[in-house]
Amino acid sequence: MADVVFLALSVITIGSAIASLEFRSLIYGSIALMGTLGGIAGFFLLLDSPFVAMFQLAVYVGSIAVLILFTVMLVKRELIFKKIEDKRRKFVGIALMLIFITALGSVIMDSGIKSITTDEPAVDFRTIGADFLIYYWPALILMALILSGSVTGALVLARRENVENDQRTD
Amino acid sequence: MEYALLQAVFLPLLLSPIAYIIGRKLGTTPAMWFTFGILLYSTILIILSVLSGTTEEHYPWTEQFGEFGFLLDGLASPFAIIIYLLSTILVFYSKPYMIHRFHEQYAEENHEIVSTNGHSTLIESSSLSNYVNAKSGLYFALYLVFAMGMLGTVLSTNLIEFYVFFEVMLIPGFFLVALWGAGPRRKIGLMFLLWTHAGAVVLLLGFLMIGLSLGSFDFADIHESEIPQNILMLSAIAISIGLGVKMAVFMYHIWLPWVHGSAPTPISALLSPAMIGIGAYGIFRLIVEFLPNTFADLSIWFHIWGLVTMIYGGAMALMQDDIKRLLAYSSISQMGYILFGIGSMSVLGLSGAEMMYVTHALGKGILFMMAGIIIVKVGTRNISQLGGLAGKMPITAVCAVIGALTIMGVPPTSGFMGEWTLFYGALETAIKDGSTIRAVTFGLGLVATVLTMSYILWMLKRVFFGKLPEHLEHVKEGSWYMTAPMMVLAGFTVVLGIYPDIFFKQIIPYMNGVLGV
Amino acid sequence: MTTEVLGLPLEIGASSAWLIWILPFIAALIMPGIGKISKHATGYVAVGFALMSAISAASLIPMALEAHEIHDQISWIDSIGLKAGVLADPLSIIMANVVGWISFLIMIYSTGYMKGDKSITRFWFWMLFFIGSMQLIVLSDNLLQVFFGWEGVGLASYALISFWYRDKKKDHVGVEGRTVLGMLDYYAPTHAGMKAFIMTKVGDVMMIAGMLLIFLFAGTFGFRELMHDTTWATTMSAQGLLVPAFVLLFGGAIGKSAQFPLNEWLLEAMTGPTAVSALIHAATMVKAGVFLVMRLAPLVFALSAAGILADQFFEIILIVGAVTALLLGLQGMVNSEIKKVLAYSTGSQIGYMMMVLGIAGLSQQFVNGYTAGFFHLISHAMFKASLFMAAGSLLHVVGSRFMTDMGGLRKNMKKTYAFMWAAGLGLMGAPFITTGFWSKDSIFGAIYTSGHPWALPIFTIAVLTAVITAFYTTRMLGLVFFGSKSKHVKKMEAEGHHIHEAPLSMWVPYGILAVLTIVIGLVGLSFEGGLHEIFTNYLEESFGIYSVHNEIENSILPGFLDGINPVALTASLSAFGIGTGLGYVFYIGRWVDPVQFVNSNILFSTFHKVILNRFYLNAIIYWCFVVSPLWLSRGVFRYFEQTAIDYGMNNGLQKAVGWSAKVVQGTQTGVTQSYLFVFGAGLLFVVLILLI
Amino acid sequence: MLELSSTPLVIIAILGTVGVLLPIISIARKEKGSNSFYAVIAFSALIVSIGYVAYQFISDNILPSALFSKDVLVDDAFGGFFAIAMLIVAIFTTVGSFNYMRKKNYPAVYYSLILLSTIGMVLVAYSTDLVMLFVAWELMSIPTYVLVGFIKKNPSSNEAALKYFLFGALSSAIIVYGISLSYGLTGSTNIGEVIHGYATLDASLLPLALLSVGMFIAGFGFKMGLVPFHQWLPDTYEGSPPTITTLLAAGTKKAGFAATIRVIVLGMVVLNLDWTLALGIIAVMTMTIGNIAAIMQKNLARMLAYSSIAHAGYILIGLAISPYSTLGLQGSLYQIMNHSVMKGAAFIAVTGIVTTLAVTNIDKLKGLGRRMPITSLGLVISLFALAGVPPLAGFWSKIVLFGGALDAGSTIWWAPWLAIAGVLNSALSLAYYGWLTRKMYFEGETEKRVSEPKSVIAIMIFSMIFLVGFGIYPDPIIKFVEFAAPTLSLDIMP
Amino acid sequence: MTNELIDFVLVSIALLGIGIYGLSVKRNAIRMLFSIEIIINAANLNLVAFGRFLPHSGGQTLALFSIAIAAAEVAVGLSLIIVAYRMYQNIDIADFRNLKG
Repeated sequence: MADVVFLALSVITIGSAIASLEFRSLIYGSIALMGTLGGIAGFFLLLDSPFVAMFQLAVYVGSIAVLILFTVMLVKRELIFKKIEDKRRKFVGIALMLIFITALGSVIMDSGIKSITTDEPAVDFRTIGADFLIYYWPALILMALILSGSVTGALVLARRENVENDQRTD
Repeated sequence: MEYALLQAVFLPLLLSPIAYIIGRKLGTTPAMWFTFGILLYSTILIILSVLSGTTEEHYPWTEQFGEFGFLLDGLASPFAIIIYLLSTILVFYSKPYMIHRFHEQYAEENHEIVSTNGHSTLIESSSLSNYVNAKSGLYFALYLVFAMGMLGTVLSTNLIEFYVFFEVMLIPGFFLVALWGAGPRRKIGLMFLLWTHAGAVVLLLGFLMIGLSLGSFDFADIHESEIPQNILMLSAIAISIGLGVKMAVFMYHIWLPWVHGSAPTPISALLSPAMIGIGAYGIFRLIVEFLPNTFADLSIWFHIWGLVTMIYGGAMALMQDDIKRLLAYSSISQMGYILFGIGSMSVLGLSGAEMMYVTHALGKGILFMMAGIIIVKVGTRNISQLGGLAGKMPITAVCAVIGALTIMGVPPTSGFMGEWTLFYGALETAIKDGSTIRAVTFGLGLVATVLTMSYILWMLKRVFFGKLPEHLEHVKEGSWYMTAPMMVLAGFTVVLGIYPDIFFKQIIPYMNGVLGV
Repeated sequence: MTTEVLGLPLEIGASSAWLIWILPFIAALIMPGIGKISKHATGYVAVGFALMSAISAASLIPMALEAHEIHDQISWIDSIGLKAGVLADPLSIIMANVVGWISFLIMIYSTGYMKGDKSITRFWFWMLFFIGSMQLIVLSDNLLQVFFGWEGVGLASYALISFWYRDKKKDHVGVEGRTVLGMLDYYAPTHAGMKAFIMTKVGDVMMIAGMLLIFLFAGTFGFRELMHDTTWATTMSAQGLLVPAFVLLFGGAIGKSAQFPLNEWLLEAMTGPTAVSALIHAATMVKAGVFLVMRLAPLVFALSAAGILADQFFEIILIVGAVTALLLGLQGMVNSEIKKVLAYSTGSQIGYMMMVLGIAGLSQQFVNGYTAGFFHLISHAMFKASLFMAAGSLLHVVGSRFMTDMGGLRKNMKKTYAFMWAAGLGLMGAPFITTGFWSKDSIFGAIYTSGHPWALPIFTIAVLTAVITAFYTTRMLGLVFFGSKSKHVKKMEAEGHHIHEAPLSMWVPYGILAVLTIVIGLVGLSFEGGLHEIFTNYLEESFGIYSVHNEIENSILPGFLDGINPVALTASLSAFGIGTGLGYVFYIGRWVDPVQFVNSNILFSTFHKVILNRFYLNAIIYWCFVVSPLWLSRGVFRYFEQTAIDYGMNNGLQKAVGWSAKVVQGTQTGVTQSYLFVFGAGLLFVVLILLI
Repeated sequence: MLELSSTPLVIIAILGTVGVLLPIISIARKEKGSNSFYAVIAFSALIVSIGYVAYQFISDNILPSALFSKDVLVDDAFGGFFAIAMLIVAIFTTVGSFNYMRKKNYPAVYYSLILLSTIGMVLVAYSTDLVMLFVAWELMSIPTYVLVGFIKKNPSSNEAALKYFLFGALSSAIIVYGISLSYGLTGSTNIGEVIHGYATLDASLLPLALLSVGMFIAGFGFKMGLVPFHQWLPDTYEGSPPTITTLLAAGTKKAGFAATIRVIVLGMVVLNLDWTLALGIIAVMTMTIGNIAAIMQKNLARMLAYSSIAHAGYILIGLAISPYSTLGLQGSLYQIMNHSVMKGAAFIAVTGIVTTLAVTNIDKLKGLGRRMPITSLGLVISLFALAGVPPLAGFWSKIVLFGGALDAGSTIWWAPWLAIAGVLNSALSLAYYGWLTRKMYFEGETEKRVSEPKSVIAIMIFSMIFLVGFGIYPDPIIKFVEFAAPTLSLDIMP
Repeated sequence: MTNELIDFVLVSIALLGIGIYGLSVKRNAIRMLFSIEIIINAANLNLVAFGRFLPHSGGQTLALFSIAIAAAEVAVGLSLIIVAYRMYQNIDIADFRNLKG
């Protein structure tokens, strides 16, 4: 039963991942990416991790993908629709991808995790909160620093300098 | 005397900035006297220490790599004395030669200005003298560091310390060649740096193998029996190759003709006799003394390698037209003699090899100074453009002949004393071992002396004898600054040739001890 | 009789023995200083010191007559246990006198000959240095010290051969433009000096090898110590090294005495001033080899007597001497340069000495050959020095080294003419009145009576050489003094140069020697007897070699000719007669034109060509030991050193590194995609090497 | 439990506060161009931090190294060692920016980002938990993406930043992947527990464990510039502002090593030891390719970038042999410390050159020895130290490294080859250092002196004293390294 | 749980492969950003899957951190792209190749 869900999710996720890269239009690509991210969120739900799934939806689908979408819209039209590709590079890339997947896949298939299943109940998401506060609290502080740093950094970078200068001279 | 060796090694290093400042502010002559004073003081310290017997000093250094020590024993003292003696004497020689070189370079650089700006600039005498002062300050500072590096290597009592000094002498050498060499000096300086550094790192590998397997890098802790057999041979080979590059023995000699040909002559006169022989010192100390059993296995190869180097260097010297390159190849050949003597593995052979270092230092020092005088006074270094100079520069010619005799090993110069003991050692081992190879190498070695004689005499003939080319009509004798050092060395080689016990009484007891006779 | 000199206990006699060789060195050392003060004074100082040295030598003569010996040692290289010392035994005392007095005379001659030369100080320096070194060879008590003198004379010889280092045309030897087998037969002084030095060095190298071998077993270089305890010889002989060691030592003598096959340097040595040729290349230095053999031969003979056979040593000496005597004598017959003729003759005569020393060791009667050799050495030193100096006067006067440029000079230079005849007769061995006759005769006698199986062939060679000697001496005298004046002389006279006698300081020395040749020749037999007695005693006392008195009883000749072998006498007389007669026919009487005579027959002309080209020996030596090695080194230099090593290891390495740098840089395309691709592939690679 | 006075937390507190406050202050002050004001603040924050670390060391509050912790952080000597190295680099960068950032926009943000990144670097070394390590890693990385692209007008700065960013993002994803695998296999993110888990790992899961090691090597290797994960590095180092290059080359790269030592070496020893050979191969490739590529470079920064790739190779030798010889890790740490100073000084010299002459092309640096004597002297000394020429500090770390490799030769056959490769490479490296020296000192004799930035001079003098002083008397630093280097053995257990 | 761990891991590997493919082939900066997001998500999926099967809370925690950090990264990355776009009017990364060699 769940297998059907799983398969569907897999198809959606992987398919839209490929689509996001291969659609000619960047906008459709971004929407396909949302599909992938959503698919992952679905997997999270499937894995009894609703908290992460919600977070995924909120942060990824809600903000990151939207951010990307806006950026896409900022750039020129032809850049959005033009797709220049090097054929040779593409084939080599595909070959690399296939080798990669086959190699790692066979490693994993050969290893002992093939038979791992679990019947235990899922982790209560409240333990996550406890973890955060008791064990990971320095990481949280750092997380805050990361966010503040990236926000200021991104702001500084994205700011239009000449415009600002114009304002200053006014 | 306490701290005598420490002073002798580090005073030149510590005072080298002062030499620079003196040169810059007061000019060449005060800098020269200052340098001379330091080196003279250090030389006297060394000689006093030698006279008072084996001297040893130890200072704490690192825990992991052992202590920082100095040891002046029967092996080190001839090397130490010769190194500082040459350095001291060559200070005088440096002055006129380097001033000549600075003037040349100043002219070159000003020529560059002319060519780039398109209009001529007058050479102002004040700017020229400033230029010369600044340069000579730098020169003497580097010179002091160079001398100190050589001495430190010879006195060190720790593998790492040895290596450090081994490299320390390289750096000022590089600068001296690259700054004031002749020809493509920058390229040659780099070549010098790279080749000798490459050799040095191989040496370092050998050191590390020994030191790590023993757990100590101090000379005092090196006992052959405690080193695993497989490491022993490998490290001995690595050390031999590393030192072989320094000695410029056959196949590792590529850098030497270039560097000695190009370096400013006082530096050539230090490089060639004093510095490359330190490779021989290393073999004595590290292989002969510390790894005697390995040495016994390797000695025949040293012997053959030395022989090949002797003959090869001599044959190549025959083909040279550049007088300094000729002398450089001759140095290669002479290093072959030393290696040959080391390979003989007998007391007198080893003593003779060390004596060869002393005598080569004196003889080659004189010959390089001769070349320098010719460069300064004649302005060319091509033998084909020289000739008949004996009448124009008699003192130079006489000293050059004495130097040549020293190299050829003709009595009453010290060369003979080195050579016969060396060949005696070769013969002794050949007969005692009943070894045909050694007998043959002994014979060929003697043939090589004839070769040595041929190229040296031919060089003398082409430089000092024969018809005087017209453009040399107005050549003058070199100044006293240049000839006096030559005469000192010439006197030394004759005294040593007649009474070699001065060094033999240091060397032979040591070698007896090493070979356990 | 000991006294303190510089704190060293010294016998009185010993001090003069030391002084003999030290004085010339002192003079040499002060010579540059004196030269700075006054060039003129140098000559007097040099001659004075030479005289003092000679007098010191003379003061030892009584000791020699008493067969006394002085052996005095001081410490030298303590760490090896070597001592320096003098050994004044009869052999060395007589030799020192010969050297001392002849060199004194030649020094006097030089004051005239070298007058006005700019580098006179240098000349005196090297002459004195030479005398000192020579006396050092003579008086040293050990081989190492001998080697010092040995190389010292070599050095002086080198310096004096190339004395006129400016290589002016007139100082060359040989005929300009003439080639033998493609090698130029025309030598500049500097070239000749080098040739001499290097060629003798070959001998020296052998000598040092021999010395070292002996030192290895005996632990000493001293002559007396070697004799004192002969266990070393037993060991060496057992290992088969005794004869090689001595032969190697003899190698030194071959080089220094210009014996076959190292004879070729002596001819070119004539580029030096004639005084030098007289002193070094006729009277003294080339005799050093003979002297060395004379030092060693008794030792070897004594060893042989003690059962340690070393006959091969003497056989080699014998053969080398015989070959040299004949070979160089033949060449002397055809050369046109007067000094070269004399040089050939010198080599040939030294061959005689070697020959007889060799035969001495092979015969029972060692002392006969020994005395004969030494006697010939003395007499040769006198007449050859005289001849050389006279030749120097001729050169001085005529200004050419070719005899064909002289001719008919007997009227212009009467004294020289007379003295040259006297000395020349000595060389030819004119019967009964010259030393040369007696010494050569004793050589013949010694060879003939040796009883060795090779005695007869060697005797034949000796006689043949005597014929040749007489012939070329007559030829020389005839060409120089007889016949009509040459074009060159005529031209000189036409230009107003008066051909006149040499100055006093020059003719007196060679006059003295020429007269001595005759005077001693007149009492030759008793002189020889005296020498014989001295050496008999000497050999008995020092080496325990007792002579066998059996020869005189067998003599069929009356009293005053005691000790003369009739066969030898006959041979000697006829050799003189034939040689001189032939010479007279061709060159004095000029009844037959020698050129026509040679060209008349293909055999003669071929033979003439061969000996004129020095049996091609010189050319072959040059091809083998100069041209080929140079060619080889050039090849190695060009195709190995410059190409493989220099270019290969410097530029080649540089290029290789540069090329690989280009390759590596080529991968750095700047395209992020490929970087990322490499990253991915790298990840895969790392994982795979981890897993495998 | 982690005490509040433990070093990492104090550093977070000091630098974090200052780092966050700086932009706020700048908004509050509403003025531009007062670069030195922010620089001084940042500088003093860094000095206080380094002082605190030193104080902790002196007062023996720091645990000996190689301890695992139940917490995410541990206040051990290993971390302290790296903290000192990183803080020195940060100080270099800050001081070097005094002149460089003059008349450039947003100095407050610039220094704030430097401080944040510094926290990240330091915390990477202190982490004992993979999550913590990852977060610190990101804190170190993200500000540097911005800093590399900080010169917005400069196309190369932007290009460098983009390349760096793409690589950085990819590698952090790879790291997360690696963490996920090791977490999945052991059920914990705490390094100690991971090791414990690995030690008792079922044999069938071993490939996955090695897969995670591979992912870590790739992820951290990106930062360290290991071949084949190095390609971004020369481009970024060349394009970014030279001060930031200092931070990257001398700082973040070392943080990569800290992470590697913590995670791969410390953590994975219990696994099959095959990974050491992989590291060895990578080490040889890295130093060879780095050196060879450096030889023909025309641009100083780029040459130094390649040289720093090569140095990553040398350091990796120590990691590769760490299980076999105690000298291995000591050598690596020693080299890390020296390299921080040497490379830091070299890039600050580049900063000085760029600030005054605005060129980095080597051909245009002829006669630099005359134009900027102190800068070039400092540069040359650090170059020779990089080449491992005695008696400079770089020599000692190299001999410890190569000695360690030889020492390990008794247990593992390929270790001596690492030493040989290293030795040959350092000889090769002297070729381009020497060539640069030649350009600076032996050509262009006619150049005139220009005034050098004071801040650069200060750093040059400091580094010269450091390199020569510890070259002549290396004992203190060797002792420090011995103290800080964790001892590895096959039976270490949390 | 009906699904096996291996299924999730395989999906994750596939996504990782696709991401690497995208990074090494696509020239558009934004698409490269997509690829990175895909890889991060693959890693997150892996984490959560492992966390579920252990079962343990750490996987989810790290996934949360990872998501947050990805957001920060994307912000920085996008701003860099915008800067590039302003400068070149182009976001084709393959054209940004001034730094090379």
